[in-house]
Amino acid sequence: MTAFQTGADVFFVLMGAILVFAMHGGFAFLEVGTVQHKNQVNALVKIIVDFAVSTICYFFIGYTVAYGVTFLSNAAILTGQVSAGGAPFAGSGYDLVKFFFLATFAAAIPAIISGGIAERARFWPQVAATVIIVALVYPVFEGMVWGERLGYQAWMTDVFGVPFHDFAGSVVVHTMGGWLALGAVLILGARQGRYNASGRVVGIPPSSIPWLALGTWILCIGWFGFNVMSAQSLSGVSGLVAINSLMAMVGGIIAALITGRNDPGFVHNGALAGLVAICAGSDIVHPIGALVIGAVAGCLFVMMFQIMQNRWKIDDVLGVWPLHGLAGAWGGVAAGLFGLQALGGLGGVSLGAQITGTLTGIAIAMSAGLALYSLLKATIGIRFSPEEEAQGADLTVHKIRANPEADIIGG
Amino acid sequence: MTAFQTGADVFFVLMGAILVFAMHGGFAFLEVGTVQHKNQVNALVKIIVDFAVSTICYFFIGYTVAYGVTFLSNAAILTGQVSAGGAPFAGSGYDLVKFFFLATFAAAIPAIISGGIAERARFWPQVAATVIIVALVYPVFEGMVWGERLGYQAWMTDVFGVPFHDFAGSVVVHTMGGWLALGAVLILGARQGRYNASGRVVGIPPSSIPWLALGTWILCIGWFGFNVMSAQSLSGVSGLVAINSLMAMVGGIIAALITGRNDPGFVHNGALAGLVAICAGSDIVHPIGALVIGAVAGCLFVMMFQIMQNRWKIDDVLGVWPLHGLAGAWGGVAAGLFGLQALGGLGGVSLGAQITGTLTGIAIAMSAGLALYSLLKATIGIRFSPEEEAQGADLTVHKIRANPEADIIGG
Amino acid sequence: MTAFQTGADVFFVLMGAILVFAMHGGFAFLEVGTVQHKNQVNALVKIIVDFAVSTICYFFIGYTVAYGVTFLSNAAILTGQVSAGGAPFAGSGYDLVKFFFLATFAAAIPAIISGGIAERARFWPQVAATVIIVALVYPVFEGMVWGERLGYQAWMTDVFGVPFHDFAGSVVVHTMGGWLALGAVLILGARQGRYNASGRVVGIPPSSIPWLALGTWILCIGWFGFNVMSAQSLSGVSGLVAINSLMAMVGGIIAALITGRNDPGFVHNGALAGLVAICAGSDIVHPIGALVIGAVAGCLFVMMFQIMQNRWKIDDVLGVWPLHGLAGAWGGVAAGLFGLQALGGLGGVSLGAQITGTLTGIAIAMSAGLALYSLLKATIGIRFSPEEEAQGADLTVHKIRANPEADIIGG
Amino acid sequence: MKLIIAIVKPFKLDDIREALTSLGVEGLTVSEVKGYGRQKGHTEIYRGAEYAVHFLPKIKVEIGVDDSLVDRVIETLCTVAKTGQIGDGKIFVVPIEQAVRIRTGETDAAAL
Amino acid sequence: MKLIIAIVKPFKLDDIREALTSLGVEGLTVSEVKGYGRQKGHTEIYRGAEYAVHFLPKIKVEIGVDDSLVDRVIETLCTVAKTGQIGDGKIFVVPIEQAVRIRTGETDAAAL
Amino acid sequence: MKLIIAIVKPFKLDDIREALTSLGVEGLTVSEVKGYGRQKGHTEIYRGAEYAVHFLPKIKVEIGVDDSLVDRVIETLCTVAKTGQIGDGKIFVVPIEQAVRIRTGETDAAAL
Ligand SMILES: Nc1ncnc2c1ncn2[C@@H]1O[C@H](COP(=O)(O)OP(=O)(O)O)[C@@H](O)[C@H]1O
Ligand SMILES: Nc1ncnc2c1ncn2[C@@H]1O[C@H](COP(=O)(O)OP(=O)(O)O)[C@@H](O)[C@H]1O
Ligand SMILES: Nc1ncnc2c1ncn2[C@@H]1O[C@H](COP(=O)(O)OP(=O)(O)O)[C@@H](O)[C@H]1O
Repeated sequence: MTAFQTGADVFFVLMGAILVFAMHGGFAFLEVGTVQHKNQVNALVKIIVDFAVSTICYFFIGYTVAYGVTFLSNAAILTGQVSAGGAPFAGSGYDLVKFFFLATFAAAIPAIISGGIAERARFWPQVAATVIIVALVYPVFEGMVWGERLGYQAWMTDVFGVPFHDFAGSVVVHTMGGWLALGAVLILGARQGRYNASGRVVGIPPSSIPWLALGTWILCIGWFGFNVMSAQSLSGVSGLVAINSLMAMVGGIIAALITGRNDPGFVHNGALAGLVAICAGSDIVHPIGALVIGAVAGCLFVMMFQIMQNRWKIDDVLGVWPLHGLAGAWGGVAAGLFGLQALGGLGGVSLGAQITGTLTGIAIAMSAGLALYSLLKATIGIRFSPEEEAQGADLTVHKIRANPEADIIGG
Repeated sequence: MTAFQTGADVFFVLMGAILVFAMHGGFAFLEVGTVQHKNQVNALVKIIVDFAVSTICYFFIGYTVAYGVTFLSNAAILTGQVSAGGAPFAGSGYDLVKFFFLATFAAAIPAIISGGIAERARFWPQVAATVIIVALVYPVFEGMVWGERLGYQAWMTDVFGVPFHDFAGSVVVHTMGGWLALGAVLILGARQGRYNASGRVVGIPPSSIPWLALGTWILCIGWFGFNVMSAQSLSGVSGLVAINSLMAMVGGIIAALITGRNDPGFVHNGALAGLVAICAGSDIVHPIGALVIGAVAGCLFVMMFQIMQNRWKIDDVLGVWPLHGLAGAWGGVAAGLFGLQALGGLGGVSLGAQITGTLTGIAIAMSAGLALYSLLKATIGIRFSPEEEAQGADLTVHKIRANPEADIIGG
Repeated sequence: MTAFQTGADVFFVLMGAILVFAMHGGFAFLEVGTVQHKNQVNALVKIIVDFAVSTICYFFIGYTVAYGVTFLSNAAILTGQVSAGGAPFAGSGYDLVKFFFLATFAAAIPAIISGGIAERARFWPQVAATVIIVALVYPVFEGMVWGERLGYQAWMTDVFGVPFHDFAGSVVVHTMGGWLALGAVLILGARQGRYNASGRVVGIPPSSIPWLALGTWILCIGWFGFNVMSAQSLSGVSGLVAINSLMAMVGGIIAALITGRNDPGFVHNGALAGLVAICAGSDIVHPIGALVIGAVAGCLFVMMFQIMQNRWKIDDVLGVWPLHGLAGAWGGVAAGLFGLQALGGLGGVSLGAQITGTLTGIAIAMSAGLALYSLLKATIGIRFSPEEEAQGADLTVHKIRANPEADIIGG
Repeated sequence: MKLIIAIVKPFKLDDIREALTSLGVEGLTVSEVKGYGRQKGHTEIYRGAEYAVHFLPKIKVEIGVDDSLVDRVIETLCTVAKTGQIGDGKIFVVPIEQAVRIRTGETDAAAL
Repeated sequence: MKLIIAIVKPFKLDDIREALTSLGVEGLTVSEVKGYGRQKGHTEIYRGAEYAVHFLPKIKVEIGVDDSLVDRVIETLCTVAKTGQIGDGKIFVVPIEQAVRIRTGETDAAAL
Repeated sequence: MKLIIAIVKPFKLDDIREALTSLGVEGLTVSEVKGYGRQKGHTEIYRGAEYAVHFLPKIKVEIGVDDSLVDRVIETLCTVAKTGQIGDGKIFVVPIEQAVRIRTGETDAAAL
């Protein structure tokens, strides 16, 4: 390949990485708008710090766990100018931008969890959890599905004839993130005053719909990079992925609008649910299939968020378990259905493999989540004291609130 | 063409589609900041839902009306892997990403209208209007100009020697949207209290300049995709389109700053007016021509918005008629002037054709707007009751306001 | 080169230009969030107008000063369709999009200064300063380093064996902007009430952490275009630039988090400090070198901002001197260190050249800043009257405040 | 002197200010308050969780007036602030023992 | 009639409203205020510059009541608004000379 | 006991708090209010439509004090809050019949 062609691939993957990096800003503002005013600063700092910590852990450990590649050679080798035998790097630093792209995926895991545990989790213990999750937990499963690790896909192919298909991470990223978050949320417990003496849910109103809508828009925009650039090369790119992401997103919006009775939270989350669900099969299903997948994801979110919140009394602040955990799992399975040629898809997929792969993801995430947060709880503690929680994470952790000028009267 | 080359075109058009999709977020926040606080949630929901509804209507009907293409074949055919004879699809799913790109244009029509009718139009009737406009009205004119439909361009070429030139939609998108909106605004009437007993305009102050500025920035950023990616292939791309968009935008800013006397609303709208006006001729005019086109558009907006608001007493909340309707029409005509070689342009354009094409767009849009909204008014009704309007669209339609936490005292 | 290949380069540079253009929105919102509420509108208008004025000055004068190219030929020549002998333009309007890219760099200079002089500088005098800086001051140094002007790089090569290396502008853009701003801030003096009678700093609290965080996110996202697209062609693109930008950014975040004790302002500025510092050597240092460069920049910012504010009593509102001026200078020097092959870099760089080049930039910027603002102060005046400053720039200059609806009681 | 405290519907404020001014009232102080009374609030709902908004936005107008004006101010308020709908609000009259204009040190009637 | 002005901790408002309602109080007006007293504020810090937040958020509840209810209202407030921690707030009782319901023109006890 | 209600310019608040504290006042309650008086508002303009901002931001300070302190508090307020420019504000003194500290149940002077 010419320098021009590798250069073009670098450009392609770079734009994907930038778009998914932008999504982290989206996570930040979605959380800013959904939490109470006294926790807005903490939401912002958590997300940007999680991103930084994740990148470092993934660079030094996680990426090696998933793909067996290390970056401890000099820059000439890393950019493919000089070959170092063993692990040859492509020209134009293609492998480095691919790392950037995949690092933004890895960092999505703590960003997802952050939204579930908001408003009462301590700051540094969550940083510790991020280290372990991004250096080890996530890369193990990532390596199994995308990195030819542990013979997982070979076994899948033996059993089902085809490997487990997760094009852009409905399961590898979202299901993983959502079920890890569920573990964390369960161990952490509900926010103070979330359920009253008689066990009824008490609405803790979000601080700002415009901010959470902004977060959603940024996430939706970046998501097209998340999905389409998962092809990782221009020869492999497919417009089908783009249109399917679009159709699933709008399916999620409409379904959530109707089942959620015009609720702005549901409408915006519905778009995200559709996008979570389409990742896995976006390269193989028909656009109308994508529309259905998204619509089901939207309904699923609206229904299950309410059941979780009102009936099961699980206090998942942003609803990341139904959003990423459930819509992701649905997406993993749906790829095995709507990907079939009989349903207009491109085929090459097995429902059995999809169900098995999805369940594997859930099992790893749920058990890792429960174990890790139990351990942290038992050792360093993961929750604010009641006074700290009442005062808000902003003053407690950051000594400043979101609108400092307004805190001062007569200023 | 190789897979690499089609892949690169897919990538190119995809980035355009993502950028124009992002503009819809821009529409949302421009409206959020301009309306009163009690209507912010509704602005957000309207825009995202309009986008979803538009995509679905355009996918199943509108695109077929405009270009005669349907997507009711299986995925293998759609991505060009298998040929189905009649309507061959290009490789790498190029046609699918092109649909995405053009769908974001189609969805701009209801987004434009939304800003004009804000704060008093009912929600579901407007959804119905969106269906009709995006499935039928817009695609008919789009097909005439861009889709070789109805022999319109052939007739133009017969009469004027060249077809009507609208590179990126000053007329097809913006004029169309702006004049449809004018019809809607006229039928709907002014907001309560907008004009007092003696007929003088009463300032209804915007809720937030930062939010409307954010909307403007997002629109400006995305607009470079709107214009440059209208080339639809890398072999056709032109840096001239980029620099012209830039020059028209800055021309609009400076002109609106001066004629608008530092008013932040005018300055930000001036940027948009410049961009609206340059769409049509961005591929053929000289950068200095673009600067002039943008500056004229900026002045035009400042002047006509005030005349419309204060003298004609038309209550177009965001000013979408002067912004899209007038600046768009000016852009359609200006392409026939500044595109001439005598003025440093690339030529191949006729002033007569430009005027005729622009007037056609205005005529279709204005009559369709008046007819459609009259019909809706006469049948299902399009306006909130006075109590609903006073209470605000947020509580009326969505049962929640933009800053719920702040609504609760002592929380 | 084929039209396809030039087209791809146009696309590549265009995406860079769009990303850096977006950064100007980032500058705007960073300032909106950091200033007091009564100056938010002015922050927004200043940035967008500075961008417009810069573009025009750079188009007609600055670009010619830096590179000897003028755009006063017709469009056919500018797009390379027709050759005009002397100064041949490339096909597909490549040179025009390159202008767009570099104009967004030039416009960053006034955007940087704007943050330092906020809340008390008059509007039109600052526009005048922008004209002079972007038409003359910046392009002279830009031309010396990047445009083969004045024999500067030839002299460098003579003395040090290699030219001064500033890949993406740590020195050319950021050091220049930061030290120009220092001159302006010194001449302008501190905001009223910033230091009390006993000389102690009085905290003037920022209006909104979410808005300043949004500004930071936009800046970070766009920065990948600032750095990677500085290659200006697909054959020259390098994934190393992308990963190094990433590593420097996260290094800055973590360092500022720790040395800044969880302060949200420091954490977000830390990301920017890392990015400022990596520009110069992003194409030659090792990712671990980039991490260190970013971390040092983050610490440097936290430390020096406080010393400047509390000890030296310099009232640089956003901290643009430590951010751009110091982190930029550090980046210029660091490229000469971490770029060495001994430290895993690609080599071809000299510490002596880097120090000399950086000091040249500082000297030009500091003296130009002091001279220009002294002149403006002595002639037209650069500062609001005490009453205007107390009332706020929004009412003074724009006759409207940031949340007009909220200004009206009982509305 | 009396301090007349009126709790009224927000959109009535401008009319009240004008009416009182033409009565000779030279100043007044207003604040945004929330009221609870016979007029009930509403329930908002977000993602399936309800919360009651018990308090409604009202404006509190405080007017220091000379005894001679009290009746006319009350009368005017009753006319101008009245919609006849529940929630129109209340007027309370409280005695003022001293009044001072800070700028001049003037006291009592001269201070108003 | 008296105007009972209570400065209380914000999170007590709902309990107060309910307790007073069950006592027969039919309306009240509240506002967000900031208090200074024995309970001290805190210092915030941003990028190395400190600023003192001297005032704490409190809620002011104003209740116009008939003389007969005054004692019971005070008692109830003292019970419900009390946490025992510094900063619980104060109650001031001020005489009302006239009360009017704007909607009906009713006065005094009937106006409350 | 008296309730001293002062309407002042916002930027004077810190000086007032300090001056009153050094006088022995142990607590006060403030709120953001809007004032109308001799000092006039301004007109804002947005995209060619004007709207009048009639009310100016002021701070209301409420201080419950023992009778013995009243004169000194007023004097201090007049000194500290005065700029000599129009709009400096007013002081109103209203009688307090009872005062209670919620935390302890202490009443009257002990409650302040
Ligand atoms: N006893 C009271 N004390 C203080 N404020 C009251 C009292 N009763 C009513 N209010 C105030 O007056 C407003 C209107 O009272 P409401 O009972 O709803 O209607 P109406 O005044 O028409 O009888 C309330 O929202 C509240 O702010
Ligand atoms: N003399 C006073 N006048 C007016 N308000 C007061 C006075 N003293 C206290 N307050 C209000 O009561 C609140 C609580 O008072 P504080 O002295 O902190 O605690 P406590 O009431 O428990 O003694 C203060 O924040 C202030 O709002
Ligand atoms: N009669 C009044 N009743 C209540 N508040 C008043 C009255 N007159 C003035 N005020 C308040 O005092 C403030 C200052 O009054 P103003 O007439 O502008 O200036 P000055 O106090 O210098 O005469 C007003 O903004 C208003 O809040």
